[in-house]
Amino acid sequence: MKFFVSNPPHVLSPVTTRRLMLNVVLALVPAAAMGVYNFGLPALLVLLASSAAAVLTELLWQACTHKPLRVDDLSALVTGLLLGLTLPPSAPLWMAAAGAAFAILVVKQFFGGIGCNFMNPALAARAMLLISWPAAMSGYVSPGADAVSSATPLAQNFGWLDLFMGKIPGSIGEVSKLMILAGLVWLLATSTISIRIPLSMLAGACLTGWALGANPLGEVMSGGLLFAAVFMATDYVTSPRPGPGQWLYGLGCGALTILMRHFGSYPEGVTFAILTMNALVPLIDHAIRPRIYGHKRRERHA
Amino acid sequence: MIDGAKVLALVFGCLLTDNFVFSRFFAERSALAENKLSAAARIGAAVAVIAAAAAIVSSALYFFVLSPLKLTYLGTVTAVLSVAGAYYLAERFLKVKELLRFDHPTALHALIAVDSVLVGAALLGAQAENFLYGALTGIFGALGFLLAVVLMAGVRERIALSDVPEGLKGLPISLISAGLIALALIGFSGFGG
Amino acid sequence: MRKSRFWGGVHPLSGASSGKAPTRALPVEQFVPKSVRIPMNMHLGAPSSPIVRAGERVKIGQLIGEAVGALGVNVHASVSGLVTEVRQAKDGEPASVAIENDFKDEWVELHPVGGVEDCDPQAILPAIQAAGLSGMGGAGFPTHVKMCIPCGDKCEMVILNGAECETHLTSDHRLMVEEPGRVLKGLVAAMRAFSAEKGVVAIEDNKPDAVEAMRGAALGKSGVSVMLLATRYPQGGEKQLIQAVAGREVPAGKLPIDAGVVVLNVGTAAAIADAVELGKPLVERIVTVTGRVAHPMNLRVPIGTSVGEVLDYCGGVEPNAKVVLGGAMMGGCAADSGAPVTKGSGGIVVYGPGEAPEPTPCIRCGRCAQVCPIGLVPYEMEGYILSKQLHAAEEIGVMDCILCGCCSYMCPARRRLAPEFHDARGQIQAERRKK
Amino acid sequence: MHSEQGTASSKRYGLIPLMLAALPALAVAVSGLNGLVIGAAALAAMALASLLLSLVWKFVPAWMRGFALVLFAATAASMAQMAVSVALPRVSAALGLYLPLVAFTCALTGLPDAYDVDHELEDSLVRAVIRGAAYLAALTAIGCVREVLGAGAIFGISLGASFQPMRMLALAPGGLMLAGLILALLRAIQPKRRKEGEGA
Repeated sequence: MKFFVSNPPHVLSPVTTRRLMLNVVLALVPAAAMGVYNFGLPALLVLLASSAAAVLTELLWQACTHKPLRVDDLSALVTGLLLGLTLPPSAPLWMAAAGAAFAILVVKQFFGGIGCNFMNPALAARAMLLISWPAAMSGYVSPGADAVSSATPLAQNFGWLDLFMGKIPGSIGEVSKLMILAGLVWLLATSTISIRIPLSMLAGACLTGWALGANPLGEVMSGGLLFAAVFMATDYVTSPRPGPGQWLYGLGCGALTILMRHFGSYPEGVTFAILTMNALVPLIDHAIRPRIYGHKRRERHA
Repeated sequence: MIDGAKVLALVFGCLLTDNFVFSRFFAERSALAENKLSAAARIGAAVAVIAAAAAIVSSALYFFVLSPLKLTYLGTVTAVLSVAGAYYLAERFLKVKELLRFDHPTALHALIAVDSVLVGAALLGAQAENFLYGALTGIFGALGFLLAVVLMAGVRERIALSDVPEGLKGLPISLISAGLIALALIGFSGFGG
Repeated sequence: MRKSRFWGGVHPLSGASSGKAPTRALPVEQFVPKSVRIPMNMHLGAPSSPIVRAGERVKIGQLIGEAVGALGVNVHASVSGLVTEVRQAKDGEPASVAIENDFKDEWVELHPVGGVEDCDPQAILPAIQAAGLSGMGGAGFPTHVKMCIPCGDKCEMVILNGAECETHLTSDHRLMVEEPGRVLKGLVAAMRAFSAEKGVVAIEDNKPDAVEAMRGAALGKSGVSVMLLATRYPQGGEKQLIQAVAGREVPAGKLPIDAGVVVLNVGTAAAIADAVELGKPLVERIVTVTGRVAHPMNLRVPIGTSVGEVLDYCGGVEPNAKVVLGGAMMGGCAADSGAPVTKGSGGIVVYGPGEAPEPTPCIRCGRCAQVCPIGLVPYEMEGYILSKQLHAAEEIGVMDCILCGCCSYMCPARRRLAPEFHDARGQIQAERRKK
Repeated sequence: MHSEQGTASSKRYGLIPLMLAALPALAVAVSGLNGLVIGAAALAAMALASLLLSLVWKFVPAWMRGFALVLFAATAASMAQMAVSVALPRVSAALGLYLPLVAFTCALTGLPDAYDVDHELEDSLVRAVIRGAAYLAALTAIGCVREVLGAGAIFGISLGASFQPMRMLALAPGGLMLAGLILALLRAIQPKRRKEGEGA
């Protein structure tokens, strides 16, 4: 009797790419829900526009280039959702959609699709929107009160409770620190990400803030830093491989964020800081390699 | 005469925001060409040395010879001559020939045709306020160029393993990568004043 | 006692459904086959050359294949009866000797060396060589070669590998529970052969009964201890075991003896005891039959018995089933029911038919690098291999890969990493040989 | 690697190598006018350099030829720059050093190589003008695209306040990305030449 033959291993871990992406989507749900609760319908529409545009762009590209359709891995949805959550609730819908299309097309698919991009698509799209339409990207609305626009959500002081519940002006998903932390807990509990990058990024921001004489905790709690540390910097594709490289990367992200906030001409530096570190990831991976069993460190480098 | 904040702005500008490659588009071809990090660093360093030397020489000629003699309209020709001079000096004393792997008799021609960073740096050196700033621009511009070459080589190593669409392979995707890096570096605008 | 660690590792089928549950408490039964076909290539190194002819009568333990070359191993008849066929190697099929069992259970005359405690230590190694022992953990490294220590090296510690980290398998477990004395005799013999001072029986902490049995047997034996290890695959990999037990690493490209350690499988140890005390060659082994069969069992099976015959005894399998010789992580598939039980097969695990899921693009999540017990970065190695840069893959360590399959198991994109590395290693070795 | 490419690119006369040589132009080709002026300067410099070359080539000793090429290109670029600074001082100031730089690199890349020059002198002027014109058109087009999409205007005339331009296209990142896309497009148009631009 002939038997069925295949390569070992004959068991596989139940965690698939789709499962990981689903974990991220689930982790984003609290922050998104809080954003919609705080800012109302406009916020929901922005989220829908960016998510739908991301998914559609991916679908269209894969169909047009005759590649296997992989929208079901949910990675485009994650990108769209992440982008939407970093936009102000007052952002025009066409802008959210254009950003998502840019993220998927230029930053991700041009490089070969999932796993090939060297820069975080959602963040690159946000940076693109920031420099393309600065006015629309910085019109922050306070929740509840009608259309009190403030230029920078960093400058003001808010009560801790407001900060945690997201009762402050800011981007849809970045305002409620509590919900972001809930997402972090979920990601850690499902071991979707490790604590290395978020922790080192917050540490880098605290240390730099302290060195510059600012209130370290205030630095961490303001703007999009916490959201980016949990959801953006931890993107698998654009962060270094697990190990000491991730600590270095996180510290760099945090430090650069604070430096850009204090010395740069854009009010919030976290976007550009992580993008800059993304560009450095290949070099970090080059410099820091794990030691191979039975080899002395550095032995292999020719 | 020397303003600390201005020098700082110049350093940051040359290294990051006004990078020769990412925002001045001086040296796209060599910066985007090398796949191997080590080779990129080697070639980039050789070109950077020549560029810095050319900028210093050109700046010196401009401020100490052309300006006093009211011959500033010869700036471009002088800059090109400075590059030639810097190249021959570097070739003689630093053995850049081996670094660049040139074996062609018209190496200078080829080098300039490929790397406008050399002429660009030389022109920029002559455009500054005075010799010192010109020289600093040359040096930090060259360092920024080196940084760009190394960054791009790292990114290209990854792209080489990626499934880039056929039409975008090679230079187009490198240019788009450079554009994305330039996007990231915009965050540094405003540094140093 | 310390639960030592190695790098990385995974927990395949962990918890109650570890795959070991159905057979872990089942005593070993003797299996008697109608016929056997004994392959000549059950070990690493050149295949043995058959020295019997068709029509000849053989007894159990009679030499039928002679060792060839430095890494050769003797092969003995596992049943008594008539040799029906001596097949030469062709078309990738190994040379083999088929014997019809006459059920008389006749043994050849055996020549014991003496008790393991008091025999001449110099005589232990020749006895092992004559008995045709090769590693029973799967790799099939000739035991006498492993125990032949080059001048200048000193073996400080003999480790008995009772980790049995592979999924489903319980053969080593049952051996330790049922015959701890025999296992320990093998350890003592090995220690005497090396004049090693320390002997450690290393067992994963999911086998408390085996630990207890081995501790009981080790009572009063000087230099012998039993060590508990964390339950994690590939705890029983030679390199990982040495790291966990002795706290040292085997230098790259070297053998364990270069780290002053020799690792023997518990099954091999039992066979050593038989070879020394009884003069018995290796003719049978314990096999766990489990998975999708009606009656999972632990069987003592003569070498060369066909998988089909064993499976029929256990209740048969559905058509087009997948039959794995060994555990789920590293075991190879049997092509058909004629595949023989070899000296290295500790288990026959049956799966339903089913294609492996289609690989999707790598997302660089780094899970493979996190679980790699060697500290490699599998996704990068695969990237280089797929873009035909074998040299680059070699530079970052593809030759150090132990093919444990942790990376493939973990990969959320379902990439076939370990098979890729297996092929790449083959290509690189072929290239090296050319040079 | 560089030397091969340098000689190779001057042997081929497609638009792609020329476009590569003049990539710096993209840094300032953010408006139709800028593109037009810098393209015209490049055209003039290329024609002038070819003319100079064909006039005096026979009198240049062989060992000086490589150097002479560079010198001719620089001279031509200087003259183009001076002409622009007299005619359009404001645009000239906006273009800064890019004007001489682009004119110089274009002139140099357009010149035939020191070795095969003897066979190609006759038609080098014609070729320089044709290629320069194509280049002028391309830069003007790119400048217009970037001005319309990036600044919401065309040749300085605003397209109305309701149009929200994508400012990135007028900045360096947009320029680089646009350059990449245009290269890919050019390749698609001339599929047979696909391999040529690949070297870089």
